[in-house]
This record gives sequence, structure tokens and C-alpha cells, in this order.
Amino acid sequence: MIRVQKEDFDLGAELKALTAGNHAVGGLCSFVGLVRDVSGGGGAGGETVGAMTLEHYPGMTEKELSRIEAEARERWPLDATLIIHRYGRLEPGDQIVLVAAASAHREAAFEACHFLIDFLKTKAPFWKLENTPGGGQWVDARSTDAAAAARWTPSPGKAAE
Amino acid sequence: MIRVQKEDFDLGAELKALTAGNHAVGGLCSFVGLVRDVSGGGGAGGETVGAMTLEHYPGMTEKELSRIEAEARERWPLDATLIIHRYGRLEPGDQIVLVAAASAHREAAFEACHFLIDFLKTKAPFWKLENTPGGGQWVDARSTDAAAAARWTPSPGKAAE
Amino acid sequence: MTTSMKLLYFAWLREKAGVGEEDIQPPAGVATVAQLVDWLVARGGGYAEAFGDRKVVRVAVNQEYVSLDHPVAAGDEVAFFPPVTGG
Amino acid sequence: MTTSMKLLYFAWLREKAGVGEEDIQPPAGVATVAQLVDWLVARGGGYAEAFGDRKVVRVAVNQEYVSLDHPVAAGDEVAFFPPVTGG
Repeated sequence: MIRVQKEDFDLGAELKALTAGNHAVGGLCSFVGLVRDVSGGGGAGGETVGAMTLEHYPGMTEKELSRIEAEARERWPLDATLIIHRYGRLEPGDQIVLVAAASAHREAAFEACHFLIDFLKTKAPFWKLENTPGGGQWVDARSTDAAAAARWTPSPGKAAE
Repeated sequence: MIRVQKEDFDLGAELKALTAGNHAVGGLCSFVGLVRDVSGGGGAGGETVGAMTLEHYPGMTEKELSRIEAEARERWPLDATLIIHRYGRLEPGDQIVLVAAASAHREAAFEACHFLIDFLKTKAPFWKLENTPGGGQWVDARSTDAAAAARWTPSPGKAAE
Repeated sequence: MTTSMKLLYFAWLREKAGVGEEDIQPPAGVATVAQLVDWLVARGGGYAEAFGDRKVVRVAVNQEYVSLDHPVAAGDEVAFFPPVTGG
Repeated sequence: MTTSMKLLYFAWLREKAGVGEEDIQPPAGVATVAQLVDWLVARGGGYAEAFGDRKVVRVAVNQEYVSLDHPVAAGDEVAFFPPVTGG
């Protein structure tokens, strides 16, 4: 399931719902991205961030997230997957994104969850505008994100073990 | 923090508490292990499991979990870590274990979380007794768990990038 | 039958171009994304600035990532944006 | 000063040995884990069965994993158990 929303989400309730009633699930891996109060964008970084605004491309965002989710489910034997991504104004400490994968086996859950966030980071059309004391600053894409996503591209069989 | 307990835990509350008030955290990775209703132990497996009983070694369990947690915090720059492991009788669908790691950066959170569960699986003195229709059956250790833990042993620098 | 094309701009491309969304009627010679960008840049002002470094511009046609040599046609939705930074 | 040793058995080792915890007074020749196991096996019954395949037996002395050649002494807590299966 994918959701793109302005509102916050209830992490515990979302994770519970993913495995509820499915006793074939042996492991649930999740990752939550949070707004840091320190700039992590390209360049020097380290500047204090007040709030940020997440812009996205309605329509294409949902398509890309659905595609990423479908690819994860093709690569690993998963019982459930979830991607929630917020947009709009967010404060330090706020939840930005949740990705989760449930599987009979933990390796599949871990790898699928890691894949979901790595691909989302490089493919889903979101852009962060940081409100720094010096004014709004668009966050630069990080080369480490591209490298992280590239790990998964060689072949679907590689990481599925 | 580590906890060994008979009672269930509130996944959402535990995860929230890990990052509450710490705006340096950019990512929180967690893994929950759940009781499957299908035997995943060594041998043929596939037998239906009613419930299971988790035995442990009080005293040594806490020592090993603390040691594993400390090693994770030495290897990666982490803001918070959590290991909760239950013992006693558990039904299919019940939560067995929670490991979580919060960091400024997602790779550290993912790797530390993965490390925590891999090491826990091979070091923490817990034993699963499955109640199958044919009677109680001690779960065999899996060679894949030893292999998963071995990935982390070469050198602390290897996976910390 | 529509003869116009819908253009979308996001993040700093939107700010530099000075427009978020517009319907345009490109001339007959515009058959690819690259030709569309050339035509936009020729309009000068914000467009020239937005497309100052084409290597960092990402393009989607009808909400699918494409490269600069991808064809464009009337009725298409063409979006320009910087590398994504979500998650 | 204690002269006894506390032994603990877990999971199927406990079931086979027929005991979960016991205080023992091993003879003077018992200076290592291996010698302790030899002495226990010589008692026969459940012990012989529990230690039938020593390769699968894990040992902790004072709650630290050790190998079979590790020394044991009066006052030690020595635990025997199968490979762990938690998580």
C-alpha cells in the first residue's frame, strides 16, 4: 500500500495493521525518516534548520511509489509492504516517510525495506526546501543516495538469496 | 536499552520513545520478529505450530544483549538503540523481539538494526520449543543465521562506511 | 483534439522559470524534449536561467522519466525538475 | 569458601540430563570444561545422553561463552545448552 499525505501518521498503528491476522509473517522491518534540525544537504551542511517544506509532483509521485512497491514484491517473497510519504511543511522531529516490509523471513523483510527507501530516495518526485536562518534553501541531491540505489540494480536475483 | 520480559510490548510507543525530543535523528530502523504458525525450524518444517515457549538463561541473556547493543553503538554513530526480547509462552502472531536503531543517517540505522538482530540470533541464550500436534519440538539452529552473523565479523570498519 | 502541451516545473526549476504550470503551443519543429528546452530557453528570462545546466534537469513525459531525446507531442504532460530529495 | 560448582542446563540438554540446575563437588582432576563433561558422562543416565554429541553443546562459564578447554574451578557457574534459537 502507498499513501501520499499532508497529515502525520501513527507509526504503531500502521505497523500493527501490516501484520494483523497474518500468522505467516515472521519478520517486519520498517524505516522512518525524520526531519533533522541540522542541515544534511549537499555543501557544508551543519546549519540549523527550523522547518522544511516538501514539494512533490501529484500523480507521478503515486505512480513511482507504486512502481517501487511492486518491484519490491516481485524481488522478495513479501506478505505486506507499506510506503507513506508526507508533503507540506514539517518541523524538526516530524515524521517524513515510513517504509515497511513483512515477510516469513527476516532477510527478505530487511532487504525489501532497505530497497524501498533507497529507490524512493532517488526516484520519487519529492523536493525538500529547508527554512534556514539565511532563507529557503533547496536541498541538494546526495551522490550517496544514487550509490545506495545502484546497489540494487545489478540483477533481481542478486539480493534475493 | 535492553529489556527481557514475559509481557508484550507496545511497538508504536517503544519506537516513539526512542526518538522523542532528539531532533538530530534522521532515521529509525526497526525489526520485529513474530511467531509464525508454520514451523520454520531445521528439518522439513512446514508443520503447523500452535504456540511456542521461549526459554532463556536469566542473567547471561541480559549480559549478551547489552554486549551486542554496546558493540553496535561502537560500530555506528547511533542516537538510540533498543532490544526487547520476550520469553515464556507465545501464540502465533505474537511479537517475540524488537530491535531498533536511530541515527542521523539511514545507512547507519539500517546496518546497526540488521547487526543487532543477526548477532542476537546467534548469541543471545534463548531457545524455542514449538508445540506441534506431535508434541513439543525444540527448534534447530539455522546455519543461515550463523552465516548472517558472520557477515559482520570481518572488521568494524567494513560495514560502517 | 488538443494541440497544446502542458508543462510543469518543480522546486528551484519552478522558481527560476517563474512558473509552475503552463499550457503551450510549441512550433512544428519541436519534436523532442531537447528541442522543447531549446525553444523555452530561446524565450529568455527565467527559462534561460532554469535550464542553464541541463545535466541537472530531470524530465518526465506523461509522468514517466525520460531522457532529452524523448519525443514530445501535443497532449503530453512534460515536467521539469531537479534531482529528487525526498525520503 | 565454597568448594562447589553450580551447573545449569537449558532446552533439550536440560530435558536429557533430567536436571535444570545442580550444585556439584567435582573431584580434584576436573580442571577444564572437557574434564567436567567427562566426569558428568561417567555418571551415566541422562548425562551420557545429553552430552552424546559434544559438538552441538555450547558452554558458558560465569555467563561467558567458552570452549571445552576452558578452566573451571570451585565457585564457577557452568551452563550447558544447545545452539541458541531466539529472535
